[in-house]
Amino acid sequence: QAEDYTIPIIVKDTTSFYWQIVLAGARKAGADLGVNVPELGAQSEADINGQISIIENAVSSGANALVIAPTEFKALGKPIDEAAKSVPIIGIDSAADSKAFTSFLTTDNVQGGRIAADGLAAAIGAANDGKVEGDVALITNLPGAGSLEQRAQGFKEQLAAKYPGLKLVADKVGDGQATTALNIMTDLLTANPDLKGVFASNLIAAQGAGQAIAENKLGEKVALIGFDNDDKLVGFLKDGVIDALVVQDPYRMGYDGIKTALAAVKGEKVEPFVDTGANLVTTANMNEPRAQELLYPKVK
Amino acid sequence: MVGTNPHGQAAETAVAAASVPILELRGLEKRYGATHALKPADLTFARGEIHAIVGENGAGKSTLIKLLTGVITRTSGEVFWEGRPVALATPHEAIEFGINAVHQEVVLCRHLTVAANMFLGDEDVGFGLLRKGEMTRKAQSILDDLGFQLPAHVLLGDLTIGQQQLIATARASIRGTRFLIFDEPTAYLTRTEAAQLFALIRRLKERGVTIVYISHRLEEVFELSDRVSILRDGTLVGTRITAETNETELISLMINRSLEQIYHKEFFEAGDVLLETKNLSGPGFRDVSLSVRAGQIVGLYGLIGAGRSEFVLSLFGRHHKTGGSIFWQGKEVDIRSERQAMDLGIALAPESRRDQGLCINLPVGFNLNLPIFPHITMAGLVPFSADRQRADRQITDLQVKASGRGALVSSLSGGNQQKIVIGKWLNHGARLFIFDEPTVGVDVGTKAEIYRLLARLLAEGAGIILISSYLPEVYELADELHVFRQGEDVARHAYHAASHEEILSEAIGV
Amino acid sequence: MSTDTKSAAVVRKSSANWLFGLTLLGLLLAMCLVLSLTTKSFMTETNIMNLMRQGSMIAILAVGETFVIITTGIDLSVGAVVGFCTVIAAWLLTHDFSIFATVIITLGVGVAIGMFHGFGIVQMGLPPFIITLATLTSLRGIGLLVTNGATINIVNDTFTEFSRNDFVGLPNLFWMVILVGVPAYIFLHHSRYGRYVFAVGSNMEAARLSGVNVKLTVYLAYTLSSTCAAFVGLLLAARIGVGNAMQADGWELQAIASSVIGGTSLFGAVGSVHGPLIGAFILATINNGANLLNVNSFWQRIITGLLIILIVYFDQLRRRRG
Amino acid sequence: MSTDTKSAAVVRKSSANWLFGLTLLGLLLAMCLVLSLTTKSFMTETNIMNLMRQGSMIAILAVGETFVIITTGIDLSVGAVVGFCTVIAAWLLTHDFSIFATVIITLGVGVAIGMFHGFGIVQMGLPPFIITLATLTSLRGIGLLVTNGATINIVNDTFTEFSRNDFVGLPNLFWMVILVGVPAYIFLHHSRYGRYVFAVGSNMEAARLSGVNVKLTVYLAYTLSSTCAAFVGLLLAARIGVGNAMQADGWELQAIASSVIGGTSLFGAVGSVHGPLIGAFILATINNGANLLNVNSFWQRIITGLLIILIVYFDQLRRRRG
Ligand SMILES: Nc1ncnc2c1ncn2[C@@H]1O[C@H](COP(=O)(O)OP(=O)(O)OP(=O)(O)O)[C@@H](O)[C@H]1O
Ligand SMILES: Nc1ncnc2c1ncn2[C@@H]1O[C@H](COP(=O)(O)OP(=O)(O)OP(=O)(O)O)[C@@H](O)[C@H]1O
Ligand SMILES: [Mg+2]
Ligand SMILES: [Mg+2]
Repeated sequence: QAEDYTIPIIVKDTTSFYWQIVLAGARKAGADLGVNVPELGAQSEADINGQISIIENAVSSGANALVIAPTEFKALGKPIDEAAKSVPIIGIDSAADSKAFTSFLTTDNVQGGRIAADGLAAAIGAANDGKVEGDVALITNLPGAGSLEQRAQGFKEQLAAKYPGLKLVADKVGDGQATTALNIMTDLLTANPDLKGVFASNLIAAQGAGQAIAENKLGEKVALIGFDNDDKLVGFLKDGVIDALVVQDPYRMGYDGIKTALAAVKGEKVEPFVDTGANLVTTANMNEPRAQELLYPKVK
Repeated sequence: MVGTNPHGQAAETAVAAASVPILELRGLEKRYGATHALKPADLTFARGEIHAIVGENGAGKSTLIKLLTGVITRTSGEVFWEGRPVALATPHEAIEFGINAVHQEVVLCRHLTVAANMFLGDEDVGFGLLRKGEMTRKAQSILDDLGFQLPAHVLLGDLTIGQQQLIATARASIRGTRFLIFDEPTAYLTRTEAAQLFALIRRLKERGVTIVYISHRLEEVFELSDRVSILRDGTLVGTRITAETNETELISLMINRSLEQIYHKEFFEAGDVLLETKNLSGPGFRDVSLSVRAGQIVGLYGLIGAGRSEFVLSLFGRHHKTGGSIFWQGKEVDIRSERQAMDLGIALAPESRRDQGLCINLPVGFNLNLPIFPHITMAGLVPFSADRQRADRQITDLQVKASGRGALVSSLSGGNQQKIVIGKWLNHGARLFIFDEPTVGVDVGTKAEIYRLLARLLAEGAGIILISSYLPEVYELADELHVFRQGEDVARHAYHAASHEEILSEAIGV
Repeated sequence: MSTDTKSAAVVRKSSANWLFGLTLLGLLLAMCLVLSLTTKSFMTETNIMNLMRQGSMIAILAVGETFVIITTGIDLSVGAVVGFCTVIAAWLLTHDFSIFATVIITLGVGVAIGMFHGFGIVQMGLPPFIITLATLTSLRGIGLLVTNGATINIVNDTFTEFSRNDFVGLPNLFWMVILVGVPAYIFLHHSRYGRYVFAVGSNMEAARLSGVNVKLTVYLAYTLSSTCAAFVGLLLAARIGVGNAMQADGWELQAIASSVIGGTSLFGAVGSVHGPLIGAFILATINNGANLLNVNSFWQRIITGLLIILIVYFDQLRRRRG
Repeated sequence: MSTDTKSAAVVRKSSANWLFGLTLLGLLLAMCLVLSLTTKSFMTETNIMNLMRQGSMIAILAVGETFVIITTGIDLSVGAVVGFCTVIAAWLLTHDFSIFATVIITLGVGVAIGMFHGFGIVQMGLPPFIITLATLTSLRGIGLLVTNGATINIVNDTFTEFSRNDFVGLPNLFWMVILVGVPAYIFLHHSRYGRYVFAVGSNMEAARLSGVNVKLTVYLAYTLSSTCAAFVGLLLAARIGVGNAMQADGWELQAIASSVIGGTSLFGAVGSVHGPLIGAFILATINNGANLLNVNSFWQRIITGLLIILIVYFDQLRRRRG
């Protein structure tokens, strides 16, 4: 009987909307499949030690399998190896330095960064009669968080490789606050009157940056690419403040994570690697059904 | 009301207002945990009298005052204000009746101006705003009226402790319009300041204010009071009409034995010179040359602020000298730290026990042993037994009234705290002892003990520098008396070589 | 002491105070001067307006915090209260409360939190550090619970535009600083309870013996602090257009730093309203300038730390000398 | 007073102290009992080992912090020092320093930071709150600069395995608590300088006039605190296998809370070594238990805040009564 199974899902940070969508997917899977799904997570994406402790607790509390979004590639490797000695481990969202995963359902954040660069280039081109050149900037919400580093890396690599006309004039790192991102954005606009585009690499940073652009009514002039989505950002997307969002499929990660874990517990054969993909949702394509599904996940 | 009153008869007969005592205590009692600070006491205060209260340290005087001003709540008993029972649960309530006190330790706000302190809790307000200028003017005129030459607009913290005490007095006198209590007000006052205070007290009495006056200086009691009550060990042992009693009777009531002689003085052969200063200057004093020999007491007299404390703090390495030289047993030394002074063999019991002398939220034993931890440390650790033995011995020797060496210093009465300040240096094995105002707030019995202690130190070959603003003390004890005025050593006298008047005029500089 | 020397001392004292205010203001102006020489964009109207917006929320928090610090207390919860109040405001607005009702209820929540702190300190005898630390933790939890870890989008445009708009040439947010600062100044420096705040910080026992209602004063200081924080929560909700319990993380430390830079003493009984305001704008200018000069974000942290040390050090020196 | 009643009083006093230690320990044990009754998994060997690992780092920080708090100071930088030292350790190990050299140099960095705090407080006269707040900000900046905002991987397996392994049935991390706790206990309660820490916290001037080297004592307290933090940085680097400057965010507040729960007074001169250790494990047990009981992480925050209030409140009561 599936009811007897406990499969905790461990996310990076319970206090963000993105991870709440993952948890919602997992919750739904738990209800559909009759699995008990404790929802666990650290206090911040940068809290590596917190996540390690949670893994330890989850294993010792007698879980049948773990679904985990490792907060840092290298650091979580050993603890996952350790945990895998007791239970099957399903990785979601990000990778970790471990070969012990039974299955992997991840978005490649580096790839997400590349997609953002493409989206930014397209938006700048569209606004400047096809000329893809000018000053661009990157706003990272918080230093020291693995997935944000990877997005920045992909973004910068893609700019260098494909868009020589786009010059990265500022690479700013905030302190996790929307207000800081907002202040950084207003100052960037002041210091670089010719700024053509900005990539704000997560939800909170995009909220702040979007607000600055809306405040200064620069939606036409400055292209903004966000990462992940919530009502606020979708509103910005509709209003043309944000040109595109890089959207992952967190709901599916949560849902399929639990589903795969249950299959692994039952000894069924599971796919070792699934790319859940990152998609660029723009003002133009946002009304397509797939985009709608991604933009309005069934959280509650 | 009358029905609930066990002494109802007294209340009923006391209809004629004038004959009703302004304040009456019936069975008033206070316990602090196991300490019975005040045993049930019955006492009446008549309108317009000056009522002195005397007693040993820890007898319960301050406790009584705190009960009357609503600072602490009583354990049992009743208080009648003009014949009616009152709760006196908060300071505010006491102030409403016109009861106020100048407490033993100065309790004012250093960060506020003199005027703000005087009107604290009773500010002048117009349209919801403070009338600062108005209050400063009023405060100034009150101070001028009282004859205190003090500015009303400066920050209180900029005044000396004696001046602060006067401000506290002025403040109390505008609130304690009916009943005013002074708890050892002269402890920090110069003679002129004390004279100002006495003039004020007499004026208030003429205005019909009832005054309670607490002091360890019996001559003040005889100079001022109409009646005097004696407390011993928390028990009220009696009330006397001042004119009908004498010092001997009061002392025997206070300490339950007679004391032939307070100023215990023994003469010793002057030994070698321990310490000598030549033209020593430093912050607060200039050009001081004096020497201390073994077996001798060198007294330093002067008004408060004359620079004596600053001088000895420089000897002890707290401040650095700016000129001149210090010789220790003949060798020139440059004392740069307290530890260095201690290692030479100097001990200093500083003047302010609260600010300089004690760690009051730590135990008695800890305080007693603090200076000697380096002596009793073995392999970096302090052995428990040595710690305990030394503390217990000191407590017994000095008869410190405390529940044990683990009791916090803050739970001791003022005088017992002073014993700790002195006691912590006795184990240290110093050769030169500097006592700065050692008997402030100390009762007569203990004073006599302290003077005996000085003699014992001299007998063991030590030398002593004794600072006092209380002339009889240095006059009777010092083998050599130096008079300080405004940072300078203006005169030097051998034992009893000059009269009180001469010394005073040298100190004041007229 | 003659009356002449007495009044001379007064003049010296008050002019020294005035000078101190000036010197901090001087520092702020000097920073502005340097920035307008080194960057083209600093002295533009938009940037000055931005700067005013950026400094204003911490400035209001710093004023509230100052009341508490003057009583020798500390309020670590202000950042959490801000975050929590963005959630409350967003929740109310999305549940069709009017803006007026939202403002009143949110401020009421601030008052309640402050009263709770007062209760903890006065009635339960807890150290301010602990009770406000506990509230910090709990409030973030409650806020997260309300939003289920997400953000609440505020769709009321009248509300969200407030933080963006100007009035008579100054940003609305800056007007809010004035709206809070002027009554706060009058309260602290010219009212009876303002004076009691100092008295309690200087010597609680003396204040009590003088008949000052010490408990009420403590309640008042914490309530003012929390209410300022709730007010900032409203402003922040309007500015970022969302309610999110994790916002304003660490703002308590920025508020305390502003207050101390502005001359408030953590030992109590010393402080003003204008000092913390200037302190907050000094911090905002450091960040704004660093952004305009495109200083690496990591260097910004290092420089901020060093400048805090320097400013407070020189302030100490000046005060010791003065 | 006779000698008998005196020694009785002494016994009573010290047994009361002992009882206080016991009562906290009692609370911890009671929590464990409840958890072992309500969950199957609490009283398992793995879980107890986990619990020991999870509490140990904050426990060590709390001990260091306690020295500082007893001198009436505060050290807000410990979390940042931990994060910074993970970076230092990782950098050294990836630049082929031996483990021994890495440990020594990292601890040396801790000593240097503590000395800097001492310098700021003693020589520059800055409030501890401010200087350690400034270091907090700057150290995070420097750490980020070193790593360029990223993480440094530690490839040395001997090093990273240390935090995971056990010794004689107890986790190595817990042994480290003992390694720090025992000397700290002896130092604070039985050595001369330990007593000076109390004396300075009670009355700096009185301590000075009693021959205590106050400056040295202050330097010592802050140096011990930073060194404990650097040591925790090493342990954390080993545990997470990377160096990352943003780690241990907010741990200073947890350390202070542990210390206060363990009976340390923020007004100085009151504190112990065993109290904060128990305090840290109480906090760890709250989190562990909440995880095992599958309490929502938002509720966890709320409960933690409330429990802190309750524990400190009852401690106050007990002390006032005792
Ligand atoms: N807060 C307290 N806690 C416990 N005991 C106290 C406290 N305050 C005073 N006591 C005790 O009450 C007794 C009376 O103290 P009180 O201060 O009234 O003495 P006093 O007569 O004013 O002495 P002194 O002349 O030294 O000022 C003393 O034994 C003292 O130790
Ligand atoms: N709190 C203070 N603020 C400013 N000046 C002070 C203060 N205390 C003392 N002084 C100044 O220092 C000098 C010496 O004072 P000091 O206290 O040494 O005098 P003293 O002779 O020791 O008096 P006593 O010991 O009787 O108080 C005086 O000029 C005095 O005005
Ligand atoms: Mg007394
Ligand atoms: Mg003196």
